[in-house]
Amino acid sequence: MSGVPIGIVRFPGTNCDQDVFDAVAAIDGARPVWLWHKETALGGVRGIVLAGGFAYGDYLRAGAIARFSPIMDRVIAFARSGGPVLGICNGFQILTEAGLLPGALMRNAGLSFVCREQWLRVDSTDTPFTRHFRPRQLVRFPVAHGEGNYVADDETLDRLEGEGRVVFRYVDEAGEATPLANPNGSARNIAGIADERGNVVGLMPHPDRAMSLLVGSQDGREVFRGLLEAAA
Amino acid sequence: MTVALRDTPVTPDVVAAHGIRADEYDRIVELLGREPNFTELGVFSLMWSEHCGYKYSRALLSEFPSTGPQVVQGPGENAGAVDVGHGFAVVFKMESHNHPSAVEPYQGAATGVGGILRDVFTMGARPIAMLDSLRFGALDDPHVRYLFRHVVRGVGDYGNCVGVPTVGGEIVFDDAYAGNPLVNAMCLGLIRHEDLMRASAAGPGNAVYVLGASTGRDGIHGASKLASTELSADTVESRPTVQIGDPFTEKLLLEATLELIESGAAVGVQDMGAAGLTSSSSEMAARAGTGIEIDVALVPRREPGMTPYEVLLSESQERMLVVARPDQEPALMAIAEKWDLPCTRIGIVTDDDLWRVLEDGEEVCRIPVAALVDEVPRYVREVQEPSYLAEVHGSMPDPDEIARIDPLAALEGLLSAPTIASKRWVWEQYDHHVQTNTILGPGPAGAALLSIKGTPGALGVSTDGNGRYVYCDPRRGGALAVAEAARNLATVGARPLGVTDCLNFGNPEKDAVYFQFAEAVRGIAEACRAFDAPVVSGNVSFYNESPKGAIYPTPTIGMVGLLEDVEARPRGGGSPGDSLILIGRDGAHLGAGSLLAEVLGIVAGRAPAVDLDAERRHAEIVRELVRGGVAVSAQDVSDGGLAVTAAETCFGLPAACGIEIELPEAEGGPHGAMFGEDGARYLLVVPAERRDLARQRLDSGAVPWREAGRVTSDGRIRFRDVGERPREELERRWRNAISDRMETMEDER
Amino acid sequence: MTARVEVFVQLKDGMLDPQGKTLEHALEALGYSGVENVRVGKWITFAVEGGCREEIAGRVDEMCRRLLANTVIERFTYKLLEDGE
Amino acid sequence: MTARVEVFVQLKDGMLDPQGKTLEHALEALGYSGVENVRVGKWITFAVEGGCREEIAGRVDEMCRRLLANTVIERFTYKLLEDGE
Ligand SMILES: Nc1ncnc2c1ncn2[C@@H]1O[C@H](COP(=O)(O)OP(=O)(O)O)[C@@H](O)[C@H]1O
Ligand SMILES: [Mg+2]
Repeated sequence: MSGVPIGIVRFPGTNCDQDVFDAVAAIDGARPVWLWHKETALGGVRGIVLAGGFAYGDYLRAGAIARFSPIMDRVIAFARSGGPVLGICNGFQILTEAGLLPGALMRNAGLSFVCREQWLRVDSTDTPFTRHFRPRQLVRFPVAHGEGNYVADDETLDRLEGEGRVVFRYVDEAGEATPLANPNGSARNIAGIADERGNVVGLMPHPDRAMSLLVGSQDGREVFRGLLEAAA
Repeated sequence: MTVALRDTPVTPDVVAAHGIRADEYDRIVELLGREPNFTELGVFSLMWSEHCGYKYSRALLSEFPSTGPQVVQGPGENAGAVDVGHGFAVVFKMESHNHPSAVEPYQGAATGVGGILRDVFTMGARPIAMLDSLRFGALDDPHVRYLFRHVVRGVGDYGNCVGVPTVGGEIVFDDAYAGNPLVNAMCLGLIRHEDLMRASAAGPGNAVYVLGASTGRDGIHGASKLASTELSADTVESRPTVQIGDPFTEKLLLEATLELIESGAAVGVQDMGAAGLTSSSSEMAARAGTGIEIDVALVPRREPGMTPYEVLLSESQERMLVVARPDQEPALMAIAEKWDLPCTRIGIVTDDDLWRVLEDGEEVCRIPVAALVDEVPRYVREVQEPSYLAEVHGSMPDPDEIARIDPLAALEGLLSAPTIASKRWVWEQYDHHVQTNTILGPGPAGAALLSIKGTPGALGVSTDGNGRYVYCDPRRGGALAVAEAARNLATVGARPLGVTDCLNFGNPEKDAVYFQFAEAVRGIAEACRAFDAPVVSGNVSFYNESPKGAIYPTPTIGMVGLLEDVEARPRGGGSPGDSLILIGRDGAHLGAGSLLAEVLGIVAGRAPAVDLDAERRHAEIVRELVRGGVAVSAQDVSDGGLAVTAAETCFGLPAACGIEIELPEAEGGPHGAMFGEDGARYLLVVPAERRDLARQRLDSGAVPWREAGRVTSDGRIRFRDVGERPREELERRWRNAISDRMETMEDER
Repeated sequence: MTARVEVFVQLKDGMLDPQGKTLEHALEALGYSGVENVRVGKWITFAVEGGCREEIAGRVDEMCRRLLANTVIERFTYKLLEDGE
Repeated sequence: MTARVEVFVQLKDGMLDPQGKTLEHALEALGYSGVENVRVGKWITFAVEGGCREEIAGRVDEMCRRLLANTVIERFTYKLLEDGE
């Protein structure tokens, strides 16, 4: 099989691995490759996705244990060298635990798991994953998580906003970031953020579940198309 | 204490305390050719219990149709399977976890989900969906809210963590379940035909392994009726009967099991459910016609000092029994290690037809496999129709009393009754998208619709059952549960393929309960035949009683159907000017229905009559209209009749839309037409431009129908000549009925 | 008086503690050997006002039984500290 | 030596604790007035073997920083008890 190899990390308990695999496979020119958490080499992949799910059952804290899997040292080095890394849901939690993204994801403010269709506003198109969107475009990705309440101190939040690193925000149908549109209590309705260079992005909603009109939205395709281009 | 337990003499008191009748004991002695020891007695009491042995139900269950060209695996294995074309089969089963959930709702529900998942992936199928069918007392009771909140959380947390979407289900709140909630979970898995694995311990000389979690003292009372007095007080005290679920380990077990089946690293796999090691090992041997020998000392334990009795009877979760040839062992061990799961050799398959248990090489049990599995006593009882039925049938309220009910106030009441109201508060806590197959999840339709990746088709699936109907009319009620499931499938364009069931009843030793059971089974069997939907798996849960009495007899039906081409799915939507077409006759039947129960607070009359021929024909035409895109959506008419169905249809339309419904003239008022729950009926949304097409098709189909109304643009729900309400207001009641109660009222354990 | 209360809740002995078990493996994988019998429980702290020490203790005990611990599967202990202690 | 370790993890002061808030309301609804500032944290216990007290303390401290607490949002304390203490 040819195509640009995109690595999908499988931790014990990851459960959106196949969804991400299918999403990557759906993009012409991309080739999904499994990366088992016990591996210590990346096997030449050009981009990496940390998929959603419940690595180690989310026991203790979401992402806390997975962050120490052997492969994570390589992922961290890859990210620091500028390689594109996308963390979706549990993957976002792992990226914050690993210190690749600032802040933390706490238990949802409503204390319940929440699964719903969600409108998002693309607040930064300066990342490889969002460059195909228009600034402030509304997209629909489902959310499904119990610990997605993004927190950081005010200084960090101000910096993220000032540097244009808030990538996605939870909004209503009209594009307004209202409290009602916020599914989990995240600070400033933040749904996804980028690191300083923009090559590492984490978000709670699932672009991998928005790949076909059969399931209600195909807005997620652009995210994976961007990933492929950055990896190529 | 250990020794004392094992050497406890088997006296008549001890036998009785194990729930074994004197004649049954005599039969055991005959089968063994000697008296059983204490451990063996415990094993018999489990295997011959209703839970494992189906001693009261088996004979009746044989009335279910269970064959058909589509059946790939009928009853008898961990789950049934039907063909869905293109080389794939869908494996499915439903199971109850009622009593554990009453004691500890979170863990009870969670481990219920865990158990049914294992039943499916044991067959080699990857679980692709869950549904949950729940019954609770009235939500105004703080303890009921506690149970409800934690059951929902338990179902959600377990399925969410394992990564299987919960795509549908049902919930009823009724005082009949106050002391005994029902928690039934259904799981579906997908498999290629050639990968189907059967749970048999074939090949004498092959080794037997435990894969997964270690064994503790969990749930030792679970499957049997052990009376605690016969065990010393401190053993009972220190013995936790609550099982704790570990969905993370389940996920590892799922992946490891599928991998070892796919790679051919095992001969047979069986999950350890009720009665743990005992039933899994004896059933695997029985299916293969072999014997089996196990040394309990080799079973990894979580706790020190466990007796053979405890190891054999433990219901610790997340464990599998695996049989493998010597040449498969390295591959098996490699897979276990990859997934960080312990895998331990504990015994061997033999050719002597004996179930032998050793402890450190010393024999503890020696029982012919057949005695445990095939010789379970079977009881068929002759019972009379219980007298309460005539009483219920004769106590319909006066027509005047019904005529005095304000129909729109009644509609408001029905829409805000938790049983009828939106279940969003529940299913938002369930991941219903993971695996990206969910075309229609919970909410929009009566059935879920899931794509079958690798084929052009989609699966429709629904769970249904109305205990009040069964209570008032056991036979009709049983048939109606099947009919409603088939209707729900028809609304998404799917044709029934097969059925699983969970039969929740009271104590079958009581005449009335046995009568209800036997009649409901007959009703189900008749309806399944009519729909060509064989029963391929199921579960019986008896003894659902509390000090307040027995629950409503509540069979729940899980039905799976096929939509061959996913492009023919209903697209939803609708706009002003569209027609609302009622298929079936106008309603009149209020007996045993929601208007009486929710508005007047009474249970009276007969359940609606069942016309299976009409059900079949109407379902067929609805499927055709949906698949052809003539109707953009369809709702079956069930709880609360046409009025509730119309309102729910309206809530599915774009925000500004309203509806107008015309009702036939009727003497006693519009109540029958609005709230009647007569069967074989649907309300379809047909775009204006396809109205003539629909008319042509319906007229040639010899099906009663009428244009019952239309979609409007004024945002109101109007019943011509009766009255109207703003849609917004009714929708708010319907949407918030459950969440308001759960968010503003406190629970109490 | 006003007391600071600390409540400790843990699964009963013999009950499987999946979090504890998983954490134990994780600690070992991180190179911390010799760690055993990890249990993950809850630590609930609050301030409570009114009544004497015995009264407060009685109330806290009841609160634990009714709400803070699930006594079907969990056991609890608690500690009272007088303010300023 | 062998030590019994108790680790206490709580959200930092100033971080909103929704679980604590919910418990506080529930306690009040159950009739327990005067309860304030409820915080829900974790209580992790285990046994650990090897080295002297200082070594063990150092190791536990490191375990907390690396894994048991997320110091972006949580603070921790711990206690060592020598076996038999
Ligand atoms: N316990 C539950 N879990 C998941 N979904 C549920 C549950 N209860 C109800 N639902 C969903 O809510 C919707 C409405 O349910 P219900 O009123 O029972 O449907 P119907 O009357 O058409 O059978 C359905 O899509 C159903 O699957
Ligand atoms: Mg309904």
